[in-house]
Amino acid sequence: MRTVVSVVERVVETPSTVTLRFDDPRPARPGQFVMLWVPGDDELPMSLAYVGARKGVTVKAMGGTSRRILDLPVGTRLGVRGPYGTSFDLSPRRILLVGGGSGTAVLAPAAEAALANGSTLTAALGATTKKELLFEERLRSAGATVVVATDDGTAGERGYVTGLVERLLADSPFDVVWTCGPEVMMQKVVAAAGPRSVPVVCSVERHMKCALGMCDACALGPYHVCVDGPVFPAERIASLPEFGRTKRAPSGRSVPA
Amino acid sequence: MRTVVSVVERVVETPSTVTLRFDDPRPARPGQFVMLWVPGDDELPMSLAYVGARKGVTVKAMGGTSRRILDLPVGTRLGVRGPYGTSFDLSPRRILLVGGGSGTAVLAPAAEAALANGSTLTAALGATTKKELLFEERLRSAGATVVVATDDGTAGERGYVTGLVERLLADSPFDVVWTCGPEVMMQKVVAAAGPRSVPVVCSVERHMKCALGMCDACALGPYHVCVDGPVFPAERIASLPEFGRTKRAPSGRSVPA
Amino acid sequence: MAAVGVELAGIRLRNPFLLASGIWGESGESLKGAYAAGAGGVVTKSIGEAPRDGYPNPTIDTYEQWGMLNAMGLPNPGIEEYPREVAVAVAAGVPTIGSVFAGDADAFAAVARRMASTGVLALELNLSCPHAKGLGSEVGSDPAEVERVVRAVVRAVTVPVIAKITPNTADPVALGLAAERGGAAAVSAINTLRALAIDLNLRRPVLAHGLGGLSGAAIKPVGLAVVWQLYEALKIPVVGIGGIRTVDDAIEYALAGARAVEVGTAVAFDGIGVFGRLAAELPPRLDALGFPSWGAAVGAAHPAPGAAVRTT
Amino acid sequence: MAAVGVELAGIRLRNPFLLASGIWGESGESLKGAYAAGAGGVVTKSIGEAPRDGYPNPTIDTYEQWGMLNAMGLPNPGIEEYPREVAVAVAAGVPTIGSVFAGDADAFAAVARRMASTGVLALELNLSCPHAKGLGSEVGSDPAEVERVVRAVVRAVTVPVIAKITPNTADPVALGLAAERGGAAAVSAINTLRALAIDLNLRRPVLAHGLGGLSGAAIKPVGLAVVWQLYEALKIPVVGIGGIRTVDDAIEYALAGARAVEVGTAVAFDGIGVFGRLAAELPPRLDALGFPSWGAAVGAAHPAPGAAVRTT
Ligand SMILES: Cc1cc2nc3c(=O)[nH]c(=O)nc-3n(C[C@H](O)[C@H](O)[C@H](O)COP(=O)(O)OP(=O)(O)OC[C@H]3O[C@@H](n4cnc5c(N)ncnc54)[C@H](O)[C@@H]3O)c2cc1C
Ligand SMILES: Cc1cc2nc3c(=O)[nH]c(=O)nc-3n(C[C@H](O)[C@H](O)[C@H](O)COP(=O)(O)OP(=O)(O)OC[C@H]3O[C@@H](n4cnc5c(N)ncnc54)[C@H](O)[C@@H]3O)c2cc1C
Ligand SMILES: Cc1cc2nc3c(=O)[nH]c(=O)nc-3n(C[C@H](O)[C@H](O)[C@H](O)COP(=O)(O)O)c2cc1C
Ligand SMILES: Cc1cc2nc3c(=O)[nH]c(=O)nc-3n(C[C@H](O)[C@H](O)[C@H](O)COP(=O)(O)O)c2cc1C
Ligand code: FES
Ligand code: FES
Repeated sequence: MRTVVSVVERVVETPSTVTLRFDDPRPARPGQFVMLWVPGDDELPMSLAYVGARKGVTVKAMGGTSRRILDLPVGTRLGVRGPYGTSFDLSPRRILLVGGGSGTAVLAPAAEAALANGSTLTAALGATTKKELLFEERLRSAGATVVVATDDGTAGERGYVTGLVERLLADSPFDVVWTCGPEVMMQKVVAAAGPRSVPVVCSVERHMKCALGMCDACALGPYHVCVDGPVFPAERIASLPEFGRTKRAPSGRSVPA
Repeated sequence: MRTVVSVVERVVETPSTVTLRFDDPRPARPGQFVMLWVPGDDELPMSLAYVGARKGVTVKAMGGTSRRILDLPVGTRLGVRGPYGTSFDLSPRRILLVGGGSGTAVLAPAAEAALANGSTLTAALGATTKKELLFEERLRSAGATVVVATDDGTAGERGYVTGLVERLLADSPFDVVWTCGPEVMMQKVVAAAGPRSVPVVCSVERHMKCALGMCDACALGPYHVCVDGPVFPAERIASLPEFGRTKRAPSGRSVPA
Repeated sequence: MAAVGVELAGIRLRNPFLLASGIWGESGESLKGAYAAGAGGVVTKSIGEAPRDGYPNPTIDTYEQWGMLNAMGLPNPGIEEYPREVAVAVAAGVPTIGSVFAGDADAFAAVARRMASTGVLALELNLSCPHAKGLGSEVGSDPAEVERVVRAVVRAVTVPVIAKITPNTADPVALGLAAERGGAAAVSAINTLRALAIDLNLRRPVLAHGLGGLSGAAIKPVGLAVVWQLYEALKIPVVGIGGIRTVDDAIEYALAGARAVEVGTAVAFDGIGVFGRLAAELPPRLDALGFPSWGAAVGAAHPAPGAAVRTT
Repeated sequence: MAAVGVELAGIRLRNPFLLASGIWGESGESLKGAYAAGAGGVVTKSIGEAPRDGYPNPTIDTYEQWGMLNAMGLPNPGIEEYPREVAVAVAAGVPTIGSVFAGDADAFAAVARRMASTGVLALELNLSCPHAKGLGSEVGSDPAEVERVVRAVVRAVTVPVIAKITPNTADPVALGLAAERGGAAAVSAINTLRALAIDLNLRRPVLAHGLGGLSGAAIKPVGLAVVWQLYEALKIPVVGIGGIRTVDDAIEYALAGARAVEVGTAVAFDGIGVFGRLAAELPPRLDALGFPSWGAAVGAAHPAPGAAVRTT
C-alpha cells in the first residue's frame, strides 16, 4: 500500500502554497487523500489536487512540516499511502463550489471532472488577499464561472466568501454545493443552503494517524474521517456537536477547533 | 494446502491391503502422492491409487500405523496434504508395467489413463500368493494384458515377477517400462531393460516428513524424492550408490534399505 | 443454533467477540459504534496517567492482507479526560472493559481506580505494549513485576482484572501464573510482536519510532501457542487475541482455550462490519462443526486430563 | 555491477545468501546441491551428540505463501555419523558452517569440537530451537547460559563461532551481548517463533508435537527488529534470518544491519532455485538502489552515529 515517489514538478501556487506533482498510477477519485510521508519528518494527510497518474498535492504552509514541504526540491523522494477516503459524487448538473483558502485544492479536481462531464459549475473562492487566491485560473480554464472574495478586497469582493454564497444561491438554482475550508465557513454555507434545500457536501479535516479506520484519531461523532470521509453530505455532520467547535488532538483529547 | 476428508468407501483389496476412498477435488496426476494424516497417529506418504475427484489410497499393512489404517471405518476423518511429486509421462504407446506387491497401487491410475489414451499396456504383477495380487481385475478391465507371478505359484507363474519381465521384453517391443516395488526388484527390471534400450521409469519410496523439498529427510543422492520424485527415469537413480542398498532413517542416518 | 453467549470473569457477553484495545477506543462514540456493529463488548484504548500524543507519524505500515505494523506510542487523552468518553459507552449499556497502562504498580493502581469508577465492567492491564519505553512490556516481561502490578490493582478496585500478557517473552506461562497469583480474574494474550519495517528506497525504518508491533494474521499462530500454553497452566480463563478475522480463526482460539477473543487489525482490513459478520456466522459454523455452543469449543483441542495426545 | 562478495567472521562468501540450518542440511549431497544452485555457503542441519529421530509426523503445516509451521524436533544422525556427510560438502569446496546443539556447555563443546574437526569454516550454535525440550531455547533464553555455552565452545575450537539467537525472548540484545562476551565471532537471528496450528475439523493441534516454530514471510518483520537491535548494540557482525525470499527482503536485512543472510522456508515455496535467482538478482537490484556493493547496504538504515533519526 505504501509506495515511494519522486517529486517531478513543483509549482508555487501562492506565496504560502506549493503543489508537488509525482507519478503514482494507483486510481484515485476527486476528494480522496493520501498519507504523504516526508522521510525524516512527518507523515500528513493531503488531499489530491490532481487525481490522474501524475498526481499532485497542494500544500499550504501551516506548521513546521508543511512549511518544510514548501521548500522540497524536485527529485525529493516521498512515501505515499493511499488513496483513502470518500469522494465527490460527480452526477449533479449545476454545482456551486465554495472554497476557503487551501480548501480549494481538494475541490479543483472534482470541479474539473464535473465540468468535463457536462455539468455547470460556479466557483466561489475566498482568500485573505489576491495573491493567496488558489486555482482561480485552473478553474476558469476548466470552464467554471469564478467569483472571488478577499479579506482585504485586493481581488473580487471584500469580505468573506460566505457573503458571495448567499447571493449566488439566491440568484441561480443549484443541485449541490461542494465546500471545503474552515468549519465555521462551511457551517455558514450549510446555513445558507438549508432554507433553499440545496444539499451541501463538505470535505473536512481531522488529525489522522492510521488512515485505515482503526486508530480512532480522526473520530468525528460516530464517524472516522479517514474512511467515512473526508467528503461527507453536510446533513451527516453539520449537526454534530463537534462540527465547527472541537477537534481531537493527537492524544485523543477534545480541543477547540 | 491441508484439508480434512472423510473416508467414503473402504475396499478390502487383499488380506493385507485396503483402499480408502475420499472426496478431494484438487487435481492430481498418476504417480503423485499425498501426506495422509491419521489424527492421533502418524502422517504418512501414500500414493494416489485413484486420482480423480474421488481419490483413493491403497494401503498395505506394514508397521503399526498402516495396520491401523486398514481398520479405519467409513466416516473416519483424515488430514490430507498434497498432491505432491512427479507423475508418469502418459505419452508412450507400448507400455510394460511391472508391479511388485502394493507397488501396483501407484501404477494402476497411470495404466488406466494411458489405456484410455489409446496406448497398449502389459501388466506384470508379482505377489507372495494369489490372494495378495493387487488390482489384477482393475487392470484387466481397463484393457491391459495381465500376466502374473506368485512366490508360491498359487496364481500365474511360480517365482518372481522379474522372470516374466525378461521374457516379455524379449517377446515384444515396448516404448517404456513403468515399475514400482522393492528396489532390488526394480534394479532387476532396469538390468533387463537396459540391453534392449527400453527406458525404465521407477516410483521409489524414502522416509518423508515435509514433502516440500525442504527437510532433507527423503534425500536420495542429489535428489529429494518428495519433489524430484517419487517417479524418476531410472537412468537418474539406478546408478546411485544408495539405490537398492541404503535408505535414510528418520534421524537422517543411512541404514540398509 | 449453537449458543454463543459467554461469561468472562463474571461479565455476560452476547458473543465472544470483543473490540481489542487500541482500535476504535479513544472516543465514546466509537466504542458505542463497535458494539452497535455487533461486538459482544469493547475494550477501551489503553489509558495512562497523563495525556500522551503518542509517536509522530508514520505510526502504521501494512503488509498484504497478512499483517500490520504499528507504533502508535500509546496516545491517549489521560485518565482525567477519558472518563467522559467511556461514560458515553457505559451509559449506552455497552459492556465495556477499561484498559489501563502505567510505569509501576502504584501508578497502575491509581489509573485503574479512576477507570474502575467510570462503570466499566472490568479492567484490562496493558502489560505488553512492545514499543513504549518504560511502559508496558518492560514491566510486563518480569513475572514478579506482573504479580506486583496485578495485586496492586486488584486491591484498588472491585471489578475483575484481566492481565494482558506480552508475547515478547521466553515464558508466557510464567507471566500468566504471576498474574493469576496476583489475583487476576483472567488473562488476555497476545499483544503485538516486536517488529520492524524498513523502506528500501528511503533507506530507513518506516515508522517514526523505528520499532513497532506486528499484528494481524501473521501473529495468529503465535497467539494460538500462547493461549494454548496459558490454558494448560492456568485456572483462570484466557482471552485470545491476535490475527482473528474470521469465525474459523476465532474457533481455533476457542479450541486452544480462549473463553472470549478480541479483534483488532481485522477492523482495518474489513471495517467495523467485521463484528456483525463474525456474530452472524458463528452459530451456524459451530453447528457445522458439531459444537452445541461456543463454550463447548473452549479448550476442546486439549487432550482430556490424563489422556495421551497420541494414540501411538 | 555492485559487488556482492562478503566476509563473515573471516570466511569469504561469493554472495551473502546462506542455506539456513535445517533445510537441505542432513545429507552432504544436499549441501553440495544448495551451493551448486547458487548459495554463497551452507549451514548444516543442527547436529547433536546422539542420533535423534525427531518428532513424529505431522511435523509441518503451511499457511498461504506467508508462513510455515514446523516441529521437526531436531532430527539428526548424531555427531558420530554426521562427519561423513559434511565431508562430502567440504571436499567439494562448499563454504560450510556446522550447526550444533546440546543441552549444556560441556556437551556443546564436545559436539562442537567434533564438528569443527570436519573442516567446516565456522560453527553455528543453535541456541534457539523453540520446540525441543531441554535443548535450544531453554538454554538460549538465559544470557548467562548463552555466555557460558559460547565461551566453552570458543575455547574448544579454533574456527569462528556464530551464536544463533532466539526471538522468543523479552530481550534479544541481552542474548547477543552475552554471546559477544563469550567470544562469538558473529550472531545470527532469528530462529522460528513459538507457534501453534489447530485443525478445526479434527479439533486438535496439527503438529504431532503440538507447539512448533513459525517461519517464512510472517516473521520477517520480527527478524528485522532483532537484527536492527543487535546491530545497534553489538560490535560483532549479525547474520539475518527469517522470511527472506526475494532480494528486496535480503536488502532490507542488510539495511537493518545483516552482514549475510540465511534462507530457509523459501526453499519449500520456490525450490532450491531460489538461491540462483537471489544471486543473479542481487547485483542489478543493488545498482538500481544506488548501492555500490552489498557491504555498502549493511546497516545503511541506521542513523549515522550521533545523528538524530528525525530532523524535527
Ligand atoms: C483529509 C485531509 C486532507 C488534507 N488536505 C490538505 C491539503 O490538501 N493541503 C494542505 O495544505 N493541508 C491539508 N491537510 C492538512 C494537513 O494534513 C496538515 O494538517 C497541515 O499541513 C499542517 O501540518 P503541519 O505539520 O505543518 O502543522 P503542525 O504545526 O503540526 O500543526 C498545525 C495543524 O495541522 C494539524 N495536523 C498536524 N498533523 C496532522 C495529521 N497527521 N492529520 C491531520 N492534521 C494534522 C494539527 O492538528 C494542527 O491543527 C489535510 C488534512 C486532512 C485531514
Ligand atoms: C512416495 C511414497 C508413496 C507411498 N505409497 C504407498 C502406498 O500407496 N501404499 C502403501 O501401503 N504404502 C505406501 N508408502 C509407504 C508408507 O508411507 C509407509 O512407509 C508404510 O505404510 C509403513 O508405515 P507404518 O507406519 O505402518 O510402518 P512403520 O512401522 O512406521 O515402518 C515401516 C516402514 O515404513 C517406513 N515409514 C514409516 N514412516 C514413513 C514415512 N513418513 N515416510 C516414508 N516411509 C515411512 C519406515 O521407514 C519403515 O521402513 C509410500 C511411501 C512413499 C515414500
Ligand atoms: C493500531 C493499534 C493500536 C493498539 N493499541 C493498543 C493499546 O492501546 N493497548 C493494548 O493493550 N493493545 C493495543 N494494541 C494491540 C491489540 O489490542 C492486539 O493485542 C493486537 O493488535 C493483536 O490483535 P490483532 O491481530 O487482532 O490486531 C494495538 C494494536 C494496533 C494494531
Ligand atoms: C523445517 C525446518 C527445520 C529447521 N531446523 C533447524 C535446525 O536444525 N537448526 C536451526 O538452527 N534452525 C532450524 N530451523 C530454523 C531456520 O534455520 C530459520 O532460522 C528459520 O526457519 C527462519 O528462516 P526462514 O523464514 O527463512 O525459514 C528450521 C526451520 C525449518 C522451517
Ligand atoms: S486516522 Fe486512524 S481511524 Fe482515522
Ligand atoms: S520429505 Fe522433506 S525434503 Fe522430502
